[in-house]
Amino acid sequence: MHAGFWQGFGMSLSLIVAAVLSQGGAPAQPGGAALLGVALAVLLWTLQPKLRARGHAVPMALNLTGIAAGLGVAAWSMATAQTGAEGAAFGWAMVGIWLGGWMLVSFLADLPRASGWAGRAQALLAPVVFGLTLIWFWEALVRVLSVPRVILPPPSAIGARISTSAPTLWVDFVQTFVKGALSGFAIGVAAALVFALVVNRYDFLRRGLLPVGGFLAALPIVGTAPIMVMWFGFDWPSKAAVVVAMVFFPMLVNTVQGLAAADAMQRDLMRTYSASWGQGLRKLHLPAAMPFIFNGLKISSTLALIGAIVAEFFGSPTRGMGFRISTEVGRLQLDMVWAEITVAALAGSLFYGFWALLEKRVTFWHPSQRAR
Amino acid sequence: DDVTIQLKWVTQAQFAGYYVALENGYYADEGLNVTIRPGGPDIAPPQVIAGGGADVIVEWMPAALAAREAGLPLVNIAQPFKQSGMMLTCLADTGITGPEDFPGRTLGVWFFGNEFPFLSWMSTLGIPTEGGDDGVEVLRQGFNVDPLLQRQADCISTMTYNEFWQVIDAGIGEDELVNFKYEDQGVATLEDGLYVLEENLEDPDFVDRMARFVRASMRGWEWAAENAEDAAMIVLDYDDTGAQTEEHQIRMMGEVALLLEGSNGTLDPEDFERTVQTLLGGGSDPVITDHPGDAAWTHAVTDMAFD
Amino acid sequence: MRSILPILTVVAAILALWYAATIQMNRAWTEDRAARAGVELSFTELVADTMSQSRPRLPAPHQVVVELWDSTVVEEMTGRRGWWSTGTLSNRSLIHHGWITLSATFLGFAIGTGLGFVLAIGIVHNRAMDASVMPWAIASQTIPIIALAPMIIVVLNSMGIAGLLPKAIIAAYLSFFPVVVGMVKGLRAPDAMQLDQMKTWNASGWETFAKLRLPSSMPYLFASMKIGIAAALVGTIVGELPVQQGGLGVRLLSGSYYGQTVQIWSALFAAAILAAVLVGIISLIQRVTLKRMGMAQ
Amino acid sequence: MKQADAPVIDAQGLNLIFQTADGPVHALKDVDLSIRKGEFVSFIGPSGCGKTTFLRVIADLEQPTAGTITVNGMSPEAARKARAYGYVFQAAGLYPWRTIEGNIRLPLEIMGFSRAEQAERAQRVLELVDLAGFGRKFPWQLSGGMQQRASIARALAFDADILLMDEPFGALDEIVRDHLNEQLLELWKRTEKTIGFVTHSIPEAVYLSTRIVVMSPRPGRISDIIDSPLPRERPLDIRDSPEFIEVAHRVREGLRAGHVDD
Amino acid sequence: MKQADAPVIDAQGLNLIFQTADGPVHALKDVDLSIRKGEFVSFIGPSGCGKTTFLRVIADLEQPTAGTITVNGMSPEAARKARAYGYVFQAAGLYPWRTIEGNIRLPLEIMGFSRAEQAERAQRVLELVDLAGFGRKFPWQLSGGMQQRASIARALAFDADILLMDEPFGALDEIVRDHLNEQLLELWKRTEKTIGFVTHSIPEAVYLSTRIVVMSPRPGRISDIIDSPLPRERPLDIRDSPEFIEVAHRVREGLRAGHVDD
Ligand SMILES: Nc1ncnc2c1ncn2[C@@H]1O[C@H](COP(=O)(O)OP(=O)(O)OP(=O)(O)O)[C@@H](O)[C@H]1O
Ligand SMILES: Nc1ncnc2c1ncn2[C@@H]1O[C@H](COP(=O)(O)OP(=O)(O)OP(=O)(O)O)[C@@H](O)[C@H]1O
Ligand SMILES: Cc1ncc(C[n+]2csc(CCO)c2C)c(N)n1
Ligand SMILES: [Mg+2]
Ligand SMILES: [Mg+2]
Repeated sequence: MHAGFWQGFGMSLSLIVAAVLSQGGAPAQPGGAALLGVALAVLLWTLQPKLRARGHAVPMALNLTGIAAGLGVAAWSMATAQTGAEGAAFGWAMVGIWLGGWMLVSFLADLPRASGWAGRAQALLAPVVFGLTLIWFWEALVRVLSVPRVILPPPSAIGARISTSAPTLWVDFVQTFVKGALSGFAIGVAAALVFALVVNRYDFLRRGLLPVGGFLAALPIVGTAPIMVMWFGFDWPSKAAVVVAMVFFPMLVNTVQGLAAADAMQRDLMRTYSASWGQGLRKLHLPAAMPFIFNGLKISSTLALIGAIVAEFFGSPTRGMGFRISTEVGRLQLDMVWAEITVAALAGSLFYGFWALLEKRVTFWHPSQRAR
Repeated sequence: DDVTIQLKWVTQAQFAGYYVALENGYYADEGLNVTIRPGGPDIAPPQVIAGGGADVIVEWMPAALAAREAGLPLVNIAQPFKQSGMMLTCLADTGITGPEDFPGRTLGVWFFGNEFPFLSWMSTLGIPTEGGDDGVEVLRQGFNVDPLLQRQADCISTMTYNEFWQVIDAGIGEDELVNFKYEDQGVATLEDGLYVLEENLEDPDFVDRMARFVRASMRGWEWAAENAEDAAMIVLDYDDTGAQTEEHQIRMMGEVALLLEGSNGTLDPEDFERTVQTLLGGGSDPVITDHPGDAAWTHAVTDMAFD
Repeated sequence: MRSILPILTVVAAILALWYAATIQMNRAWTEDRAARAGVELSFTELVADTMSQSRPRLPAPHQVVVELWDSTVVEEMTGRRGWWSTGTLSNRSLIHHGWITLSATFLGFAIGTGLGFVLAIGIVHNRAMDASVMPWAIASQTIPIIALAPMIIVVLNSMGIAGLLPKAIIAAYLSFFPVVVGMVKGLRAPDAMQLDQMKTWNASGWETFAKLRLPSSMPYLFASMKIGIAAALVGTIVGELPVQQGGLGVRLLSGSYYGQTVQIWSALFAAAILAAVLVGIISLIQRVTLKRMGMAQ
Repeated sequence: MKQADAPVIDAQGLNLIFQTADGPVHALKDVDLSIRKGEFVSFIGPSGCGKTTFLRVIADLEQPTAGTITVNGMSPEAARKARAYGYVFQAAGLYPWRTIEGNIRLPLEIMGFSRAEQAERAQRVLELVDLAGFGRKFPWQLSGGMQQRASIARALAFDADILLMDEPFGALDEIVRDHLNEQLLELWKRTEKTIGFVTHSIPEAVYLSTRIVVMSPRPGRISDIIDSPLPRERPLDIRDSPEFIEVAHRVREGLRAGHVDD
Repeated sequence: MKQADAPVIDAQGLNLIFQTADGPVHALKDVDLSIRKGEFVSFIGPSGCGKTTFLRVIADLEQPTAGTITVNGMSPEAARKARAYGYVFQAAGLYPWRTIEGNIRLPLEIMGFSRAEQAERAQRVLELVDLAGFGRKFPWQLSGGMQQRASIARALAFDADILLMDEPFGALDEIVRDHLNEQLLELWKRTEKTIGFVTHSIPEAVYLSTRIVVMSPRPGRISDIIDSPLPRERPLDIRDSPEFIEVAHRVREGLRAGHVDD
């Protein structure tokens, strides 16, 4: 089966059903005939191998028109009453749009990868389309099912809130991410690295500390957060402390594992040169540990922000992302809550992405980086 | 008939009336099958009722009115608590003797919709809450009284029936504390009322159900006020967390009984008006911007219940 | 024996540090109270007091151990609502709460692992999913679920879903991710040669999956399940905070609510022990399975 | 079409170009070769000359970009689906989670043989490669040479007429290798299979083959095809015979001519 | 002690027993061997006979459980600290995060050579192994053969008197191998290094060595030591000479005698 076959097939069928149903509504859907045409074209294309042009332009264009047609039906059914045929038409249009989005993603995934920056942008395209489909679904469902805004606001309201409350969001971001998460991350990571070196140097320590460390790492941090607030006060230091506690062990375990990653032959080589401990570390063990260290950094980068936010639930000054989230839930300003969550997810993903990119540069030599 | 009530906080004597009514069969007498949902940190009762998770909720009036402004039309149908139990409790050795000493201090405040009384008070006093020399530094107080014990705050919010006693239990004498009751400061707002969604009140069956519910609940409250110890034991039996202690709950019941005095469950429109005025009062950033009008409460339920 | 000595040494060192810290962190309170009472404390009195406070900043290790013992065995044997007198577990005992947490953890872990498994299969077999899902899976882990937990619970409650399931869903949310990552790696572990081999036998996609990809992914599966179950435990505890219907999360919170530091610490340790036991169970299953499969060399 | 001496494998003007990040790699260029039933053809040539690629094209693991190839008169794809060949990869590639016998049964399971038949065939090929009694062991419990024999047994189990072997003995020491060479010859004589065999070792190629295909790299071409004058019956010390040395010499010359130092 | 023809490597009654989970493995048993300066000694024997272990004992990577061994008259440890030898492992073992040149500089950095000296030496050995121009590439960008040559260059860069090589050419094809064999001989003649060389290939051992040590396994013993009558000057086609074939035959016999089929 070629890319997008089933999705295209399904999309055209659902659109046809939607088109037919939309003709039954009180004010009949004006573009019904056009819609039917588009759906039939997609169907023909999927079923008729001869019509499948070699390139991607034709199917892509059909695909996009199909999605647009689906959006049209959905918008129309949303605008008119949600009864009988319109409701069903809406449902089928949703299915059509979902399949259309999926079809688009499979096209994009199948496209030959360009090189350099264009390729990197291209790699983002598929997830973006996927995300847009999800967001559209969210918007449409919240509206159609008239979900109360105090339970789940539509993405459009969240977007509006982000633009109107940017200054507050920024203040919270600085408080939680820059002060709490980043400082905690830096301290925790640095401490873990130093500790790992010590542990690695003394086998006795390694055998004793790693199991105990594993046990301590299992302490759920939600429990440590109130303790940290008690110890380090309300402002960001206690958040940083929670973050330190959260990132320390993943980082330590990964680094220790990484420092043991050099294989026997690579170590023996160092021995034949009668290299000192420091030389071995700098020239062999650290570089060999890099893939593991970055693994730890990536895990820690998502934990850091979460930790800082959670810690704010247990006491905070009157700013910060966690403070805002919990306060605004109480005030039923759910759009603000989701605005903060959006910022958090964005910041977290970018922070993660930063380490992933750096990893690519530093461990360019590792097979997992060379594979793609 | 089924009724689900969402409490504002965890199972404790603050809500004894409902548990007593359930345990003693008052609800059953009214032909009601009542489910009590305890609350907890970060459970917003208005959200629960909006999602259809409850028929009626226990909520503070400031939060309920704020929810109204946020587009969730809550209506007060009954008001068992006549008085406010809220205080600001300060350590005496900080030298605070009156509200005029607040500027420059650090105060602990509950948020999550519970900050409105405090903010109103401060704006009545004209004290900014953004810190600075002439303002107060506000801490988002967590679940407990540690900020005071650890001297991270000069004053913290307490309830007469709960946190205050925790401070005492921690070994600080009453003479070492200075308390500012919101009642005494003239900024009291109504606490622990029963609220339902406006649209439901159009349904006579619902009103009838609520009337029976309120009647039974008030029976429960009366019994609880008279039998504090037994009521506390009933609460303990319903506590799934196993965290509450006998001593604490009995004491809490005693204090709560004081707040009930003067109310048969019917909302006094004057109390409502006072609360609204407090919330509207002063400052650049009032809690509610418009007078909610009389749509925010109704006597329909209590009238039916107590006739 | 050889492996136990270093552990004991480290534990002893930690205990010593802990006791020292106990004195240091709790002395302010002791001295403060002594000053207010106007008495002069000797050093031994000071030390003794720092280790026996009822709401210490840092409880001494033995206080935690005693509390663990009291809130398990003692509570069940002598408590008013204990197992000995009522035949059911006491709601004040960590056994009762640990069990509540454990069952939600298991359920959430099962859901999360199942979901992670299905997603991983999709990602490995479908290019469209491969290209689009992974970044969102990563993003999903950067949103603070802990902040969302109360809302999720409220929403699920309003849909009539209460009890174990809401907590389990939060647990699943946290535990599916490690499983996806590990399983994608594992299902892609067969090298090109092994896949070609399957092709030379004209094996179907299903056979390739069942006879090659799945078995090769086993070591990865177990490694990620260990992370996943620990995450599920954290998720359950987080989910328990707002629900207040028992569980270790509630013990943590009520300990915190009433300033019972000793109770917080004992609940924390109970959770850590639970996590260690759960991970241990998976290790055991791993060892048995891999041995059966002949992969434990 | 499928008469007695019709070629089993027939490649005409075969070309294969890999598109890589560094530009196209011409792995096979104008390869013409036809192999008749019962032949033992070795492919020898410097690293990267396309030996593996050619074997993979026969096995339908790689698609030629130009030219035609038939296997048993069919397209490689049809031949693969008809399970016309067994393929032995360079590394043994046994599944560590299956016993030796389990590994040998694997293709049989996939091809839907009955359980009894599986057991019977597994037993037979295990004996064939001198591994009777090792069926219950796991691969890592066996030496490299034994693993390689198991992998050959696996390819033999379903009794395809064609056997494609890509440097099967590359990793073994000389003595073990000699031994396996003898056994392979023995098997080939008995079963009259058609064998395509890739190797780096000149003596091995000469010792085993009826025909030796010498290839040269970049682009991968056939630079020489040498028919062996050696009889089918080949004791190990045939390798000291003048004919042997003569053929080996010719192969070496051919190799050297085509060799471009990488 | 350290006079001209005192042995460079001298092992007496060497024993090495590995304690493993399955019980002790007697990897070396009563090994007596002394190697004089400028000798080229090959070690050949079936897999697992202890060739690698013996080389590792010389290099102080393994401690004998009994017997004595001296290197340059010192203990192996002292010799290692004095950087008396270069060691080439069976796999190239280049560090993937360093360029080829960076890999070659590695021992020089550790031994404290100046930057200029490092560059100069790296250049020289790169030319020696025909890799000039590839210094800036990363290991994975090179073929296996080129990597192996780089690893040899690395061992040569600091110009130790002793060169220990563990199957350095095992993974290469015959032509490349021939070529490297010639170059190694060339280097040895020029620099008069003492070389210990492990191989699986009889022709290679015979072609390269002044002495061939044949080992037999379990417990690993020296079963034969063959002095080569071949001259130091050895064109490739010396391999067709009767002396060569005679020595090769003797080695093969020695091997076969000691070989236990695994
Ligand atoms: N999948 C592929 N993509 C791109 N290039 C390839 C691919 N497979 C092989 N090549 C290239 O095609 C050429 C021929 O490769 P092939 O593996 O057939 O060589 P070979 O003769 O088997 O070599 P060796 O003796 O090293 O196994 C080489 O240059 C190789 O780099
Ligand atoms: N570190 C070790 N621990 C236990 N046993 C070992 C160890 N190293 C080697 N042996 C065993 O010692 C014996 C000799 O091993 P060695 O590596 O020296 O053999 P070899 O002659 O180099 O073999 P090959 O040709 O396969 O490289 C083998 O039986 C091997 O299994
Ligand atoms: C996190 C958090 N802290 C305090 C309160 C406030 N609160 C609500 S009811 C009540 C009375 C019981 O003491 C109190 C103190 C809250 N809702 N959430
Ligand atoms: Mg090949
Ligand atoms: Mg070896």
